[in-house]
Amino acid sequence: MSINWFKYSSPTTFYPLAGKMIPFFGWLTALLTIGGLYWGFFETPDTLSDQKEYYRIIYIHVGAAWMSMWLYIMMAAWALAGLVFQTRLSYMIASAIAPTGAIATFLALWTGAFWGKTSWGTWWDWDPRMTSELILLFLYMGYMALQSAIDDPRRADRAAALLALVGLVCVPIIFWSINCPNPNECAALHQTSKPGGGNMDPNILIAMLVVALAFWMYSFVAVLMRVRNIILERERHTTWVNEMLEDKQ
Amino acid sequence: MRDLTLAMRRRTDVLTTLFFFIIVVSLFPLGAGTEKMILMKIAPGVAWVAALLASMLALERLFASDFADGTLEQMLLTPQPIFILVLGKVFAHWLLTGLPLVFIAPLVGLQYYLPDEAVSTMMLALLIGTPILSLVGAIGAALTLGLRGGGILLSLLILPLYIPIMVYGAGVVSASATGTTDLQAYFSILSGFLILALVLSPIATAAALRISVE
Amino acid sequence: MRDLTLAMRRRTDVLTTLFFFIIVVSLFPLGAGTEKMILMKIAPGVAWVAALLASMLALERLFASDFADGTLEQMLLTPQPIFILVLGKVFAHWLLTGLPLVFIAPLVGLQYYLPDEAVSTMMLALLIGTPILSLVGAIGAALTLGLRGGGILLSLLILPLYIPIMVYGAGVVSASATGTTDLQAYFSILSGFLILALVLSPIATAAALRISVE
Amino acid sequence: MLEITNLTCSRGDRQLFTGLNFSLKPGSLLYVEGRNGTGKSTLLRAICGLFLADSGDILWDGKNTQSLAEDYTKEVVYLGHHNGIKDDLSGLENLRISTVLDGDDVTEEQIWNALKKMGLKGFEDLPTKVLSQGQKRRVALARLLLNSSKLWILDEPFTALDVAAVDLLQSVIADHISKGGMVVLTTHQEVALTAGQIQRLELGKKKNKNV
Amino acid sequence: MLEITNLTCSRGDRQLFTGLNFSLKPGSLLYVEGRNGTGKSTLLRAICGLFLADSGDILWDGKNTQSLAEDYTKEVVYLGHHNGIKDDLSGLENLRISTVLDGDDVTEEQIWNALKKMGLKGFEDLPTKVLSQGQKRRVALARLLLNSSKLWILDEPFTALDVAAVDLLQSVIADHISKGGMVVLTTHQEVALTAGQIQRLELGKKKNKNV
Amino acid sequence: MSAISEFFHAGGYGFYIWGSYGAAILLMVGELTIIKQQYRTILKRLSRMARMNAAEEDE
Ligand code: HEM
Ligand SMILES: Nc1ncnc2c1ncn2[C@@H]1O[C@H](COP(=O)(O)OP(=O)(O)OP(=O)(O)O)[C@@H](O)[C@H]1O
Ligand SMILES: Nc1ncnc2c1ncn2[C@@H]1O[C@H](COP(=O)(O)OP(=O)(O)OP(=O)(O)O)[C@@H](O)[C@H]1O
Ligand SMILES: [Mg+2]
Ligand SMILES: [Mg+2]
Repeated sequence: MSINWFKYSSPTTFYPLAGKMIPFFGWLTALLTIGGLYWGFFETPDTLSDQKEYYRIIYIHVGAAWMSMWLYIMMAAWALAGLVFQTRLSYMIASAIAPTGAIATFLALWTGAFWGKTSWGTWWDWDPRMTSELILLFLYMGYMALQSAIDDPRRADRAAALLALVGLVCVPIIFWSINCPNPNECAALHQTSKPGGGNMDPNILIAMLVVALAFWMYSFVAVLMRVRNIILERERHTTWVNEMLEDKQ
Repeated sequence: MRDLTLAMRRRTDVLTTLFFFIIVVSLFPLGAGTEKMILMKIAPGVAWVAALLASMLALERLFASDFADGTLEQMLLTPQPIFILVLGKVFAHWLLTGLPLVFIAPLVGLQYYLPDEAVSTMMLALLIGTPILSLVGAIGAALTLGLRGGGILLSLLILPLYIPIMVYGAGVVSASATGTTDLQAYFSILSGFLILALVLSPIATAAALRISVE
Repeated sequence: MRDLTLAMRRRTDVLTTLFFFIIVVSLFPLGAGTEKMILMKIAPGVAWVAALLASMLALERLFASDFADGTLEQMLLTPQPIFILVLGKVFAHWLLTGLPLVFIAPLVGLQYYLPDEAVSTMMLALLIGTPILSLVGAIGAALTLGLRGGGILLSLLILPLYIPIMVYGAGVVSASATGTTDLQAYFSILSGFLILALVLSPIATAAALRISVE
Repeated sequence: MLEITNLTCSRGDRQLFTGLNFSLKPGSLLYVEGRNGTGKSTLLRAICGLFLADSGDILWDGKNTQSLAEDYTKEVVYLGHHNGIKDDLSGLENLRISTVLDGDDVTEEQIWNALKKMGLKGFEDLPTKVLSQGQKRRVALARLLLNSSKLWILDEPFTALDVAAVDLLQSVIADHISKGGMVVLTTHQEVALTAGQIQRLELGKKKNKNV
Repeated sequence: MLEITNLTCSRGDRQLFTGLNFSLKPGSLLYVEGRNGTGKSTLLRAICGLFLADSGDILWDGKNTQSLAEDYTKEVVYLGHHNGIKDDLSGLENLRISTVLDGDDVTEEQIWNALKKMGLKGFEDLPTKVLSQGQKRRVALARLLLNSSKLWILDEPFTALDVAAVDLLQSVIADHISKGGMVVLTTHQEVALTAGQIQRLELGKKKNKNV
Repeated sequence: MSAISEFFHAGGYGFYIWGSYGAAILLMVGELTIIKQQYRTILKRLSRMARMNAAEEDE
């Protein structure tokens, strides 16, 4: 197990492996999306609690929101791996995750805004959850901006990785602080505003989970594809890249 | 130590920070109108935003000049543990940008019609909160060292991390202005942050410096 | 010209400025509470304070790096009139710090519940006002070149000069938000400032540079 | 022709030199000597107008350089302790900008050639901040190859250069002088200057008490 | 004793050197030669731990310098292209701070003497930004006189110095070596080094294709 | 109203629903296309570099 692991921590072996995995995750994404959306649009009631059809935004909204947070955690984890084990591949994966994470975050904000307009009649409000999502977007942007501001790839990787870790420590604090601006009333605040509550139609729940899974698979596809690009870019002077190119021709 | 020497050498710097606050704080009523009720509501926010900005403005130069003239390299090569030197720098930064704000708080209270207890709460909150700003900011300053557009990049990295401090710092002032008496919880959270920052930030900053100096 | 080269080289800089605005603008509601009525009132002030700060943050570096690496001396020794070079630098500064704010204004409007006409007024006011900030700021940047604590000293020199621009800039937005229709007067005053600054600032800045470089 | 009459410069409390007189004709080189801190750099900066002397005149073809303003700076290249190049830009871009500012009409190819001649082939389009100390200096010196100004003012141009580059620069200077140019130079290194007419000016000699 | 085994460093796309091996015994000097941009400064920075090599080990008395951390930096003085002095502080203050940071117990008088020896008498308490280029370098070099570290790493220490100061510095280096110290040095200037055992290392010789 | 247009009308909320789904599809498909595009340009550049090296060796 451990031997395999380290074998695949080298870009040389990971590159073809990623190439093989991409189609697999691609098909999974397509199947899950079609299945989930079919279920969500045709096997579910037209209303959720007191909401009309617009609740169907839920499928992408929740998926995107979950992915935005999960991807950040993954990004920080790979950054940590890079700093600890000094493996180039880890840094590459971390920096490949960031744009996808930022897109998911943006999507959560965007769909949230559309939903908010229908449900609350406003595009934007300083609701804790929305604010923390916005901050998450800033953290992604900071990571990408720092990385692109440094020319030397080695320094860029390590500096951005450190930032991701600092962010990881701070993210829970940020979220918690915004969700609970008044520490004396935290408990009260926690119970409210769980949108939908527990009385969701099971069909909706199923569709939502399936689409969220599709999002996850999509992230694999996008991240793996980007990692391959980064590997090629960074390793362009190595012999294996050149040999691979010759094979292709 | 070295930074104290430098800091003391230019005692005018502290004065400049003071004026910076006074100006920023006085700007708002000019831009936002002078209704008493509104001013009272935005006072904590304004004071904290001013604290954030003053901290950030000075952060850029925290390591930059040391980096440019080669003293940073020398510091990394002394037998002192780097995090001690970092702590020294951060302390100097706080003396210049955080502490003056604590003293200026009563003036803000006056301009924005805050009640007296709120003013003293604000001073205490600033006293606990501003060192956190300096500590957290040092990480960002070390990371963006020597980069073009570093100042604004720094703000991008640091401001999201400043938010919790501001939320609680402003929160406790609002709470005290509206007469809530139980401010204990706020202060324990702020102190918790301070301890966390005090432990983690020097390590992270030292690591970032090593990366940046290469 | 040279600065455009530099500026364009890092197109991300513009992005960073954009995000800086978004962050600053989003900070206020967190610190000052989120009541719609209050937010609406302070919106013009917040936008203008953000403009001032972005302008100031970047001013420090307007000539500093040229000074440090000796390119400023070289510029003074070219056969070009210095005020042309100064204008080039100021224009680059505005492209990076002023123009993005104009584009971001609608977002501010959204976050602070401003009516549509107020948003377009704000955009126009920023379009006229931000170049003045860059022009006036350049004088201060040239004067404080190479001084320790220059950043904060700079703010001290420049902010008082910024105040009139902010007062009129924020004033016109408030006026338009409250439905006053005669905004002409505001705009002519702002344009007057702009022309004055355009004529005088490059000359003053050039003189200040000569003094500082010695 | 450059003429200095009665030039007096002081910095801080110290008077560096008083009543300095010399003139420099086309095709000659002035070698300013002196120990550290005797005012060589100050003199050079005063000549090109970056430093305002206490008294005395600096004349170019008989006219005061201060009133000539841009007509004089057009004729001068100055290279100081700083390289005067932008860290973030490549050598190519740096030279392109400086030639444009100098008002010289230089083609892209000439710039590439100048960099090649300075031994920077392959480094032309790297940001200069990643170059070594000597390579940065070479970028700064490449300006001399592209410039049509008559008067070169070089403050320790040989620092950080390796032996090959020192030789090269010497030949460039000799070439400029043989074409009727003028050079004012300081250096602490032993350098064999064999060009045209060489004048020497030693600063800080008599006034040991001041130094 | 300093031992370098199999050191490989690369910057950007280029591999500067691979598999470098040497060792330096007490009382000897290593003179690193090479043209501009061959990696001398990079090697020196790698030795003192400011630059992370791609692979290879740097051993001090048989122990890895990275794990020694402060125990190793205590033994090292590094002087790079930058002087590492604060512009705003006087030479006196600069030295006071650096000796405190280095953990050396130095009296005020010793600092004054060191500055005097470096020819800075009368300039001790001026902010270093008003000093001339060579005087600044002298302030930086005064650190060597006050330091008890064994290994000196000097990157072109002779730049900007006048002839007298170059001689002085040479004797200081010779003195350090004769007392059992070690010196790693680069310079492009012709300098007569007569001290102890001198080793030479030339970078960028075989790998011309990379340079 | 046909079943299809009714479906897209979504009880009057079509704009919001399809605005969200549209953004999602746009962003995700766009992301993949951009990555693909980058991949192609990198490959092109690499093969050009390989050719240049080969040419140099021939000389
Ligand atoms: C800009 C950010 C966001 C906006 C505008 C937004 C808006 C909304 C709205 C309007 C609803 C429907 C509430 C209702 O039932 O009336 C909703 C539901 C939901 N949101 Fe968000 N949201 C945002 C961010 C997030 C984040 C960060 C999460 C994190 C997981 C999230 C998770 C959910 C979930 C799980 C539901 C509904 C689940 C249920 O009904 O059981 N949202 N959101
Ligand atoms: N701003 C200043 N204020 C006071 N004294 C100054 C200032 N700038 C320079 N000096 C003094 O002027 C003297 C001459 O400096 P200058 O740089 O001209 O010397 P230099 O001959 O070029 O020396 P070097 O060979 O070291 O380059 C120095 O002794 C320095 O102390
Ligand atoms: N950050 C970087 N990215 C890419 N290349 C770099 C970087 N830093 C340095 N280099 C390259 O490394 C090489 C070695 O630089 P180094 O400063 O070690 O040379 P040096 O031998 O000290 O030269 P000099 O005699 O000019 O001081 C140079 O060719 C330079 O272009
Ligand atoms: Mg000099
Ligand atoms: Mg070097």
